[in-house]
Amino acid sequence: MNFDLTDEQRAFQDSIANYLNDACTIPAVLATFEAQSPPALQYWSGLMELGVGGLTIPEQFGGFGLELLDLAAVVETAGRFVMPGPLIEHAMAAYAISLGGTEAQQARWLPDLASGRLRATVALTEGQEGWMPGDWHMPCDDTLNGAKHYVPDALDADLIVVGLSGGRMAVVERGANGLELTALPSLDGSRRLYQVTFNATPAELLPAAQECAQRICDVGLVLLAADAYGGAKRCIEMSVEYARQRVQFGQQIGKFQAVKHQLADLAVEVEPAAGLYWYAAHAFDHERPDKASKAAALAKAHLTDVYTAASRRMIELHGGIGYTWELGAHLWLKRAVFDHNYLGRPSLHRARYASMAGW
Amino acid sequence: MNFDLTDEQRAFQDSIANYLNDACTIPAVLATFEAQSPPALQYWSGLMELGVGGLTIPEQFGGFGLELLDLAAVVETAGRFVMPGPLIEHAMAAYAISLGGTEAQQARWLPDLASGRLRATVALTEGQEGWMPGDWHMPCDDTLNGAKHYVPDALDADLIVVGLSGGRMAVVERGANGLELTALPSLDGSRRLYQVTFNATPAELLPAAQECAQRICDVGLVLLAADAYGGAKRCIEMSVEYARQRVQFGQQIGKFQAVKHQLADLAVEVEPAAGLYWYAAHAFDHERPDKASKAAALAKAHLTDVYTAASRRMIELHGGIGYTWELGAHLWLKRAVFDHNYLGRPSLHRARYASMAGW
Amino acid sequence: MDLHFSPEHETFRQEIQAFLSTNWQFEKDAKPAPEAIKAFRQLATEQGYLYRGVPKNYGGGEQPADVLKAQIIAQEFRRAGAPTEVLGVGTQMLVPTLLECGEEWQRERFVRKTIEGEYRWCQGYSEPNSGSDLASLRTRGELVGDEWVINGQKVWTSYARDANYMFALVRTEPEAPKHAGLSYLLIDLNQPGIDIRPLKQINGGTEFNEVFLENVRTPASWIVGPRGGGWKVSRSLLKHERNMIGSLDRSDALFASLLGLARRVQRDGAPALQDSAVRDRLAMLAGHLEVQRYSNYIQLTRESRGQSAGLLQMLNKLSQSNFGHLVAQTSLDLVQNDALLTGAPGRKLGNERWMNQYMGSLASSIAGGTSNIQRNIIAERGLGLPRDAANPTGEAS
Amino acid sequence: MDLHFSPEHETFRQEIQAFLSTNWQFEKDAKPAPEAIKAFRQLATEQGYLYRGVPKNYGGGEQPADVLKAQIIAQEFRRAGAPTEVLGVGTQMLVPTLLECGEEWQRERFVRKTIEGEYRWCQGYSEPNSGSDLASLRTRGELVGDEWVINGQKVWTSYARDANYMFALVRTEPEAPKHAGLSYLLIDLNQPGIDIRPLKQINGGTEFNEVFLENVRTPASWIVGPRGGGWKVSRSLLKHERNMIGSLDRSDALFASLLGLARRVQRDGAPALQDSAVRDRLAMLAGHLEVQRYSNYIQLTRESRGQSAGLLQMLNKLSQSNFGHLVAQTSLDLVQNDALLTGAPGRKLGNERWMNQYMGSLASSIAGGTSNIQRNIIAERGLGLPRDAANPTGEAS
Repeated sequence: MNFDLTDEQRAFQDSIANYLNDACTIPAVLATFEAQSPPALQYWSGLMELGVGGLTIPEQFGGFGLELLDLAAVVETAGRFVMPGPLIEHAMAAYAISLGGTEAQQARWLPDLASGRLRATVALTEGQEGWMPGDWHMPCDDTLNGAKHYVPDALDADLIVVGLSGGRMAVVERGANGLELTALPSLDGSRRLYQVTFNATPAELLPAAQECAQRICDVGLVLLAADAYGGAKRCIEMSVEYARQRVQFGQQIGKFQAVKHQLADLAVEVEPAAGLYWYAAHAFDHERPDKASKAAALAKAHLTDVYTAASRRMIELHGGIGYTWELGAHLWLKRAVFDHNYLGRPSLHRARYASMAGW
Repeated sequence: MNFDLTDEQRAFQDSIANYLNDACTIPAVLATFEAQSPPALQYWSGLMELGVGGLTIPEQFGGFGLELLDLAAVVETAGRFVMPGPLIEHAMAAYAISLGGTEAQQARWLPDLASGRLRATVALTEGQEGWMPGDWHMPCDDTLNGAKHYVPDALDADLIVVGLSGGRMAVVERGANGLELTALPSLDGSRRLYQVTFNATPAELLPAAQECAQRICDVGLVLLAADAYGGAKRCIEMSVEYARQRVQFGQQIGKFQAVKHQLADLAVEVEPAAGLYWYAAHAFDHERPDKASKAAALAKAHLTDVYTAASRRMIELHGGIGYTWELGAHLWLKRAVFDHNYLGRPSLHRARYASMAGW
Repeated sequence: MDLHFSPEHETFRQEIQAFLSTNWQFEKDAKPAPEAIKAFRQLATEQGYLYRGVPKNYGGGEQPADVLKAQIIAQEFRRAGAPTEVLGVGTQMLVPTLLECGEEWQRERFVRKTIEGEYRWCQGYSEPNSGSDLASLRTRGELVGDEWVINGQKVWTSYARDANYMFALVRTEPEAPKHAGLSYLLIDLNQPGIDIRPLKQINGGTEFNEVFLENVRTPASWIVGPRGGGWKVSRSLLKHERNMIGSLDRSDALFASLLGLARRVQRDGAPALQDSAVRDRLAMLAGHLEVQRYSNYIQLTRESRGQSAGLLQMLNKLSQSNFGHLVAQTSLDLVQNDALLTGAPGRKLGNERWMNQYMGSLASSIAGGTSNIQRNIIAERGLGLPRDAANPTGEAS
Repeated sequence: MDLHFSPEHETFRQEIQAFLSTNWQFEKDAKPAPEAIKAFRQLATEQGYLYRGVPKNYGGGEQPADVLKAQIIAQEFRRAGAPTEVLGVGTQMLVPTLLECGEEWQRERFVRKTIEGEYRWCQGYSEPNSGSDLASLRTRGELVGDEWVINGQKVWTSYARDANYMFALVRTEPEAPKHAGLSYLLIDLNQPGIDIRPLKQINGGTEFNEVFLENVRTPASWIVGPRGGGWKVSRSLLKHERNMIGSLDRSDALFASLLGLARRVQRDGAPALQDSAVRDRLAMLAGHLEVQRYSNYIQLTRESRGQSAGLLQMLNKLSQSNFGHLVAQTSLDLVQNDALLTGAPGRKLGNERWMNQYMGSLASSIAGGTSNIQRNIIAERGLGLPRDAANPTGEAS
């Protein structure tokens, strides 16, 4: 029985945190909301230098060949800092190529995805909901035609992994013929969304992806859950910090029992819940895929619900200042909303869980 | 615009409260839980002397010919005192005869129901749920055969109004042939439940009841809502009272901000909600039946949910003593559970509301 | 119990309708000239339909208080799309305060021009270190000759950039105890030393501002109430701040939109509204909405009889905030992918408009007394739980 | 990360299984004679499977601490239906306290007989006016000659009627400050002056009692720790009170039953479990259950390495209570008509058994430190929010 992050995983989290602590400050993230061009790049190189890009990519293709849990622990840390950029989607795309590509495709793309020289994202839903493989309807022909919505950081992506009918997946490269990107006004300005239109666009099918399409989605669900856990935990820390400093009515507001209890109630929701994403990540590598899917659905549903509650409570607790743009508390709220509804709302995944549980 | 109880209604509530304040103390209600024989009688005569039995019975049959709201206001007060006995079911039965009976049947039974000389109850469900007219399946033959469950205070009843297939209703008199009562162990010992078996039991059909069966159920829903409001309001008062008296850690526990906020949160749920049952009662007499049914369903669902929450909070707030039998806080909890599930759980009535609202 | 209006009030409604059909003939979407609006307001005021609580000699409609007539006027004016009273803290807060606590010359000088919209006010109460705890305000005013010289910083000042005047709580008696040291001053914003900076909100809006005051001057006589009496003067406003009808209208509209959303959005190949979990949730919200409606009716009834609505009144704001939070939670589940978006200039707003409500519902539990302060007030003043110096109610203890 | 047990531990499991199959051959429903149980316990203790924290010379199993082995033992003994350690405050609270704070002669005198079940203890802490606030206890003990003479009243004393001894907090130093005036005394209940009255609970049960003490006597030496040191001695128990494994088992069983209920009960002509609102609700509960499970695993992992589980440990009780409340709410919706019933002697218990959980879930947020006290502890000791004398944590401040 050993259910905890390893010392190595924690040390790696610390080194990521050290980097982000300097590079990914609140003003820096706020600036990405206002920037004209996509904001991901500035953190990208730093993280890639630390080796994040290749964590779960097989060693023969330049990665570290580690497990999803190793990556999820990093995403937790990135979530603490509401780090901009398509870390999660990049990982999903890399898994799609690792699990679904030919050896030639793997050799062609994975080393550059590992080093971060190439950036990737995923294009899944075509309108309302429709995130899971069974919902993809874009025809799988020699070239692609149609549109995908809510594609994160597409402008910045060298590769876009596209979900196709029957749960197939194909890779489209930057600048491909007939590929058109339209920026969408994104609530979470640190994860910019695009509508991606394909017009007789050349694409390369990942031949084995059909069998593992759900697993690639599960990667996304687990990593969103990890991001949510990191973010929610940080919301508590920032709230505690503020409650210790802010004085009203002659005392720190953290002395008021109402504030204490609101934070205790939050702690009881957030703090023990790390294991949900740990287990889901662990199960991805060590359990039957159906069991892993079930755990991923539950982790995503539960933790992203917790995150929205935590970020709302944090803003309320800050009072008027919490409602200001400058303070940046809203960064966590907006990320929480992203994590909550990207790849499907929690109630959808609870319904999936119920079915997978055989209810 | 006049949306409030009248001075007369309030004065009548006060006189009921005065009576119950002496007669219906916590020890007295506790005693009904432990009594071998049914407990209703002791409050019955007092309430009948005050005229409660005839409030909504037409004047030509010895009643006051008032509206459902007048009765509901009384039931609110009875709910404050967790008054034992089948007040609500007696009213439903009287409405069934008023609205569904022939003139001869009305003349035969209503005057005695008004004076309280006769006591009545209703037998509706035949097993799980099944409270509403569409769910009644007992065949409507010359004599009745079958069983009804969860019939309140049946042992004490001179008349039992029975729901039959097609939403028909019939009256069975005390001691009728083949009528058999089996006491059920009732959670709310002040509202004793029976299984009632009919074996070729003579019954008298109420010929016009079929058209108004839902209205008779609506009477029950509105009165349960009123009982719940009265009970919930009393839970707050008792909690406030206790919080002002109980000293821990050198101060009244009502000084602790956590206790204050728990009670404020309860007040915001309970206090403004009276209008739900007022309007539903008012609509019964002044609006189209479908509109009244909708209001009754919502009032029952909302207020009985509020009541369970309030009674649970009250017990928690009292600490260990709240969990003792002697204190009697559980009387409100158990009544809240009765109000919550008798005639159907809130989620059932919310689903009915949604359908009636045309959603 | 009667949910209808009396014959007298129905006659009044017809009178209003006749007035409106004669005097306000613009289409719903028309944009009448400012002069037309001003002239209409003046006429409606002379008829006693607007500014009913303001005496004629200060330019008001001067009518006996009648909450039901007020409601009828609000309903009919809204239905006709006619201009109502100028909104804002000037008409809603300053004017009642001047009528109650001001000197005659102050009323003559400020009331008419405020209700006609010439003087536009902002409120200078909150400061960076005094959010809930107004008694700790630090902006100082010193009487130098016949002028107050004011230095300090105000914050959360709504619409300050549109205002030309401010009413403010200023510490003029630094030696006095916390509440007793504040005075209620009127300040002309059109002078050097005033620096107004917009505060960007989490939803991108900028209704709020910081106002920096550096050696700002105002005449010695522009004080409402006595020196050191500002706290009490500012509290006299509380009873004028409510607008229940408006808030119920907003809840009704919010719920209707949410229902529309649930009809539009698909879930498992059918409208989400057919899903039993969604139906249950919406019916639960309908319960809360009807509670607000009837509580509102009860309050109207009691106030129209000159009775106090007591505890119910104290619960309105928290009820309203709670409802907003429940709606926010529900809408996030319903809007699905559009929750990832926000409004953008020039783009047609779809379901992502709900994200404004999602964020705005947070503001409602912060602004105008946080929910925690509301709970203290309800518990102590409403339920009679023992007061505690450590449980602030935003009130002098 | 490895959710399996190490080879060493799996070997240990096989050893236990072999021991059990040899030494406990009763069927699940058999009712073995008390002597057989006693003999089995003795054997299991000698093998080091029971009372592992108690030295051999006091009759214990004396083994190095290993939470994983402890869990394996608990699992296998439960699976075989074999007797585990005697439950109750004697073995779970008094014995560890004596081992930590008692004198040698006290350990020799009391430990063996307690773990063998001959001495059955009850706990005398709470009093009518001291529920959460133990420091205000009033039961007095006076040293008269070589005996303590004790007068007062204890309450919420579980199973006092089955006990022959009590350990109690008694005020022996009336002049000392609140916490410093209490001593930890051992009392023989078999003497005049002891009056035990059952307290009936809201669910009809009577596990709790009031214990009245009138000139009750106990030897001067039956004090654990120094005079006035009783508070500290009683707190030393806290670390022994936990039994996470048991609580997770209970949550698992509770959820499985609830799921069974949802399968059995019909809603709209189909099992309630097919209703989307019910599915959503149960999946939400499943989330909470899995959170408890993994939090438990994390704590086991850290403790097995000698690390502290920190904040997580403080959250267990509140998590557990919250889960119980959510289950109660859900079950009330599911049991439908049977919620109107309660268990009755001689009647087969159906779905109305859920009403016991419905009521019992309230007890869990009261007993052993109310949820409000838990929140204070979490906020102050767990999150590091500033302490406040007015925010009690059940701890000396």
